[in-house]
Amino acid sequence: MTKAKRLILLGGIIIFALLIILWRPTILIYGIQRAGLYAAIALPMALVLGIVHIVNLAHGELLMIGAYLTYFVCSTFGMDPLVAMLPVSAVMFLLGMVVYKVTIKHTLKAPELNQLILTFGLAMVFGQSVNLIATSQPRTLSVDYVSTSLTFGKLTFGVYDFIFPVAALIILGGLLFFLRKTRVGKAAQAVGQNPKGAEIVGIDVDKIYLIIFSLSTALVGIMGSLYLTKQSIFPLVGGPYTMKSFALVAMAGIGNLPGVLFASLILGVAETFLLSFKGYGGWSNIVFFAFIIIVILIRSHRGKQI
Amino acid sequence: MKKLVVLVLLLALISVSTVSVFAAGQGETGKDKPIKLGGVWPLSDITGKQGSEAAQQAVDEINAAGGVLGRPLELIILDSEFKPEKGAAAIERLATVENVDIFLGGMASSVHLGQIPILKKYKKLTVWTGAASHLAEEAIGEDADWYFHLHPWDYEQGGSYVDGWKAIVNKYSEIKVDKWFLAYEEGAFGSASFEASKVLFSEMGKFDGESFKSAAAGGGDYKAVLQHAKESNPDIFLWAGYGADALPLLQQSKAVGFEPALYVGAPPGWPADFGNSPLAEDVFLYGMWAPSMNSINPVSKKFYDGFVAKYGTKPATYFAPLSYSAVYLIKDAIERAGSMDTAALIKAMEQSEYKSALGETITFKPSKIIKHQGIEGQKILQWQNGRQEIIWPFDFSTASPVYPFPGWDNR
Amino acid sequence: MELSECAVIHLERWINSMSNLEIRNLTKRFAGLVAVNNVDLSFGGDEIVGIIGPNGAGKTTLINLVSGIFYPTSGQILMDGVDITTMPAHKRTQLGVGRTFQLIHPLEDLSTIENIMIGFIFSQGFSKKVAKEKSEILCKSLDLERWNRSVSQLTILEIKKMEIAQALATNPGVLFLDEVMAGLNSDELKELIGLIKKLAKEKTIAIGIVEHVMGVIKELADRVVVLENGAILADGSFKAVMKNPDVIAAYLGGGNYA
Amino acid sequence: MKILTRIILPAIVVLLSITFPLFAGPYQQSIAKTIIIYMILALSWNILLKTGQISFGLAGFFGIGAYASVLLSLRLGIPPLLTIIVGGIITAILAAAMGMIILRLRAMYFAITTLALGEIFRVIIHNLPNFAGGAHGLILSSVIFDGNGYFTYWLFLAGAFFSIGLSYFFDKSKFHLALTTIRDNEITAKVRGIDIFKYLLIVFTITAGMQGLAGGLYSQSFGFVTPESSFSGDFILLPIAMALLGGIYTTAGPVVGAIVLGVISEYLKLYIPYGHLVVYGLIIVIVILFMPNGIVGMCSNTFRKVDQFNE
Repeated sequence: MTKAKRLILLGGIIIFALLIILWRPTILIYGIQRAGLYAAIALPMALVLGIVHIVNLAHGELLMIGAYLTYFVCSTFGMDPLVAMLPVSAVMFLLGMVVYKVTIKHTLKAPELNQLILTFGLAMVFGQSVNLIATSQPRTLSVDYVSTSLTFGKLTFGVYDFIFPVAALIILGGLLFFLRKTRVGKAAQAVGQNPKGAEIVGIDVDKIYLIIFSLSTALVGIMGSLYLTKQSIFPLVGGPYTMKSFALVAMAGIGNLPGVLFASLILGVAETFLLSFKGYGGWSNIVFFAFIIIVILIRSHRGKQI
Repeated sequence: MKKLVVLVLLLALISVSTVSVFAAGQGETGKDKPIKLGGVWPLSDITGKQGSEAAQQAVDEINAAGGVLGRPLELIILDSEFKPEKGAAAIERLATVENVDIFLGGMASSVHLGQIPILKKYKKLTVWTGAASHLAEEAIGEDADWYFHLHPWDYEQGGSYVDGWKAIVNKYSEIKVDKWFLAYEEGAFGSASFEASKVLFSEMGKFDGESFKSAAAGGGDYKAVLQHAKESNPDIFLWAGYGADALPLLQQSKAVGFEPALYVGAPPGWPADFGNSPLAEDVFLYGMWAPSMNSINPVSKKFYDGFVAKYGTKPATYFAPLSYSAVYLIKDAIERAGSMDTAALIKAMEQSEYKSALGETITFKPSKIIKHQGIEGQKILQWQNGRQEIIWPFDFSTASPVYPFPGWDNR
Repeated sequence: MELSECAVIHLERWINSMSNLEIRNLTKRFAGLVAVNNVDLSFGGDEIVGIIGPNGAGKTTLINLVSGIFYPTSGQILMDGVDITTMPAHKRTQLGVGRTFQLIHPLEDLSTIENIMIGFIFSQGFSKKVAKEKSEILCKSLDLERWNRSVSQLTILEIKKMEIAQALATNPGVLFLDEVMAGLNSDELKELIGLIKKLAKEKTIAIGIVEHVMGVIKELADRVVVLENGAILADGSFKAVMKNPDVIAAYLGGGNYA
Repeated sequence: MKILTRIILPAIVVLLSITFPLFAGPYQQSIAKTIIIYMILALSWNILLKTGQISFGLAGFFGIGAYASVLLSLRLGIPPLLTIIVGGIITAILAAAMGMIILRLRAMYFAITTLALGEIFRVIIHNLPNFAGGAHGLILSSVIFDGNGYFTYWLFLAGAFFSIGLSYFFDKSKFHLALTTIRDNEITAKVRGIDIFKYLLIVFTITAGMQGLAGGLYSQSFGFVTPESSFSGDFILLPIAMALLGGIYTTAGPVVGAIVLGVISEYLKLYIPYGHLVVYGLIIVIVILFMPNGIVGMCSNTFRKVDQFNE
């Protein structure tokens, strides 16, 4: 996308946003909160897809595991989930290492499909194992601060959910810094662009893959903790987020992390926009996927004539 | 060469899968030959898990007491995996491989829809604890006299709510239910409750509603719906969703400052230790059973203690006592019939009068289409001090309602 | 078996083929840079044209434009008088535009013979059976005897031959060979040069050959076209072109030629 | 040898599968039917994969076929057998229309787009309460052949043979060369005269038709459709797993994969009622790790080695 176009698009969006604020401010508020959740969960997948080049169908299940770990830590030690987040992310990092070393590592040579179905199998194992241990009964941490709200005149809205856009921004910022400023990060990018080349210039590709996959697992784990504060969890809670994230990453384009944020914002606001019309909620599910198709088609059209 | 291998493999597999027919299903014969019950549940789900466990518990109790007609009961449990084709295959297996005499179990209407054609094929005595969809009733049809349905149909549940609230309003004059708002999950379960309620509740006052995406389906953001609910400012706010929606709904209601005088939830089950949340206090709910029933109903107590003793966990869904009751219904019927002849069994079942763990004394009456409908409605309960107390029907009531729903800040 | 013999067998469709390719002020711009700049070029019959120039001179881009991998920004391409400028690649092939690729990429999942058959089947519409026969004959004519082996077992020379055969199987009137000689040792080079000569004369195919190895151009080309920065710098006999001061400058400037 | 593998063994298999109901009970038949449904999906997906395109649209087309067939018999009273076929055709036509637009996409962009389209179909059906039964779905007054096990089984078997035949055709005809060339290198395909878009469109349409057909078989034999079960995600990844575990790019692969996984899943749950899905997942993981080329791939490899040894 050229700079000019980008500016035009941005301007259009800002105007649209202003109009909405005037008409129904909640759309923008809730839209941004929703987008934050989407983006924060999708970013780690984008990272893995962009550098390790695998579509991790167990992404949502990792989210779920992170959430359950947090739940058990909190319910046994009476810890606050936002604190428990740290030990959990450490454990998730290790889990990521194990998963990579034991399974994914060995399918990287094989065609991408094997990795797809491998992670599908892993998703099944994770989900069903947790189901055996914890049953399908939803688990809930009731944390009082999640319903803190602000009131402007007639308008009252929850503020806690802004933790998701904040988290998304932190994760994005952190990742960009990591990829652009640190040695490992630069190496990782090199690997992402051209594994063979990276190998030739002496980068330990396998190690990079290990780090990146574990890192993204840890990040998903953190999101699991955050998710738990807002939602009840059950063994299949992650599933939908795998597909949502995959869709968002596809919409943004592989390897385009900021794009994920942008895509989430569009979808989040679009959904809440439709939801704000009473009785059209049912159709908001279409918005998500219709947008993705349109964006992908437009991009492919631009990228035509190889 | 390649082909050869493949084909050999193919042959091997087919033969393996067929051998099993003759392998399985040859039980012992004679007088102590067990009476076989076949149960199908989605075992990966808490409802199916505890439902099947409760049924097993009942079977064990009965066998410990000497069985039925001097014969022990045997329960064969199969997983439906929430898939119609799997549920159907399970029935086929129970009927032909395990040669069971009676079918029971059940949960999830779509699975049941897949099973009904098979059930119709065998016409064995069938006692079903799940599947509330009116489509299932249509699919069963009026002339299936071998089919006994315990769980109330979706429209019956709606009806029972109307009766319940009418009764409550009559008894407690301060309670007001003129303006309704129903938030329902967009799936079959929620939509059914909405359509059923719409008709019935409109006679009681202004009725409004909107769907949301349940957390169970990847949703969990109810702010839009709650916003609309707040704007329409109802006397009574109901939501029909799943357990996973329970607490987030309350939290987001608080966040958007939505404080209806009556806050009613109708999920099939509640999240673990939901009662501990301060927000849960004084939330009304629909259900068939709650542990509080133990204090007024010995059967319930027996079931509850037995279950906890046997499995080390508390029953968390009414599907457990429901399945438990189903087994006892069958046992009584067999004893009265005095034989395993289906016609006699059906006759005996029709005369059932079983004091169930759910409170009701279960008898079978015709519903809209089918001849044998057991329970005709759900109960209205309220979370009080972390316990589900039964408010209505009054003859089971364990507490009187707390009204109005206290504001979010004074909790 | 002599080439001349089998030529008769599998060239029956080629008898009247004296194809002629005409490129009229063809230009291709990629975001900013001009890869091919207003090129006029026309050749045909059994002529062998050497296309040379420093790296990035636009040789391969030119071939991509003619064979329909890219569409030009402006200009015209005529094959036997038919305007193929905006025609999809597969149609051009059926009209007799053939090419090989600078980087060899055989179809790994197909056998050697199948690699060649696709040309006969999808460009000329032969049945699988006929295509197989024709391919075998073609292989023989190119001394590519091990056509039943899987591609992975072939030598570089064999793969090169296979790709040429694949192109020939599409029955080209004009055939572009993009650096076919790369990576061959001198003997293999000789063999392939001989082969290409034969092809041009006996099958009357106009061949445009892109090459860095000047020796090859000297050997083969009836005519040489020099490209620089996408534009034609010189066009004439090898000797004439090599004397051309611009060309020398370009090469000294452009540096590398093997 | 040739005669044995080419004629006798296949003949035996065909004979066995036709006479299957005579020596196998209704339970085995119903498993066989389920296996066949997944087999058709796996085969169709594998055919498209030969072009290198990974489709996640199986559930979408399956659902459309299912709904089309049910709606045809409910609204127009067309006999079930016919609705299954017409349903398949309708699905194919729809797919062709979509293909015109989306077959320009490649790799994961194509995959996610097909997935999204499937979802969109589901939501649309979901929001058409009057025409398509909305969230509840629709039921038929009776199932095909009034539930006669034999005929239903043979109908499914016919579907299986039809799909295997198609897949075999795509393996043996010149399509095999076209599709493989497209998969290996689209540019080569172009310059060797292959109309890539045409072949993609043909294959996409036909395979979608097969998926619609499977949907029709399913809905007519169980007598109902619901958005959740007819568009279930199970119809996307399980068939893919089956094709992969059997061995992709072959006809035998998906067939074997479907049978193996189908039978395994049934047996597991008899022995591990409360945890069989964990083991099922583990099996998938392990097979992928240790048989990257699938069962058929592995067998043929070992035998190729043996042959070379004998040479």
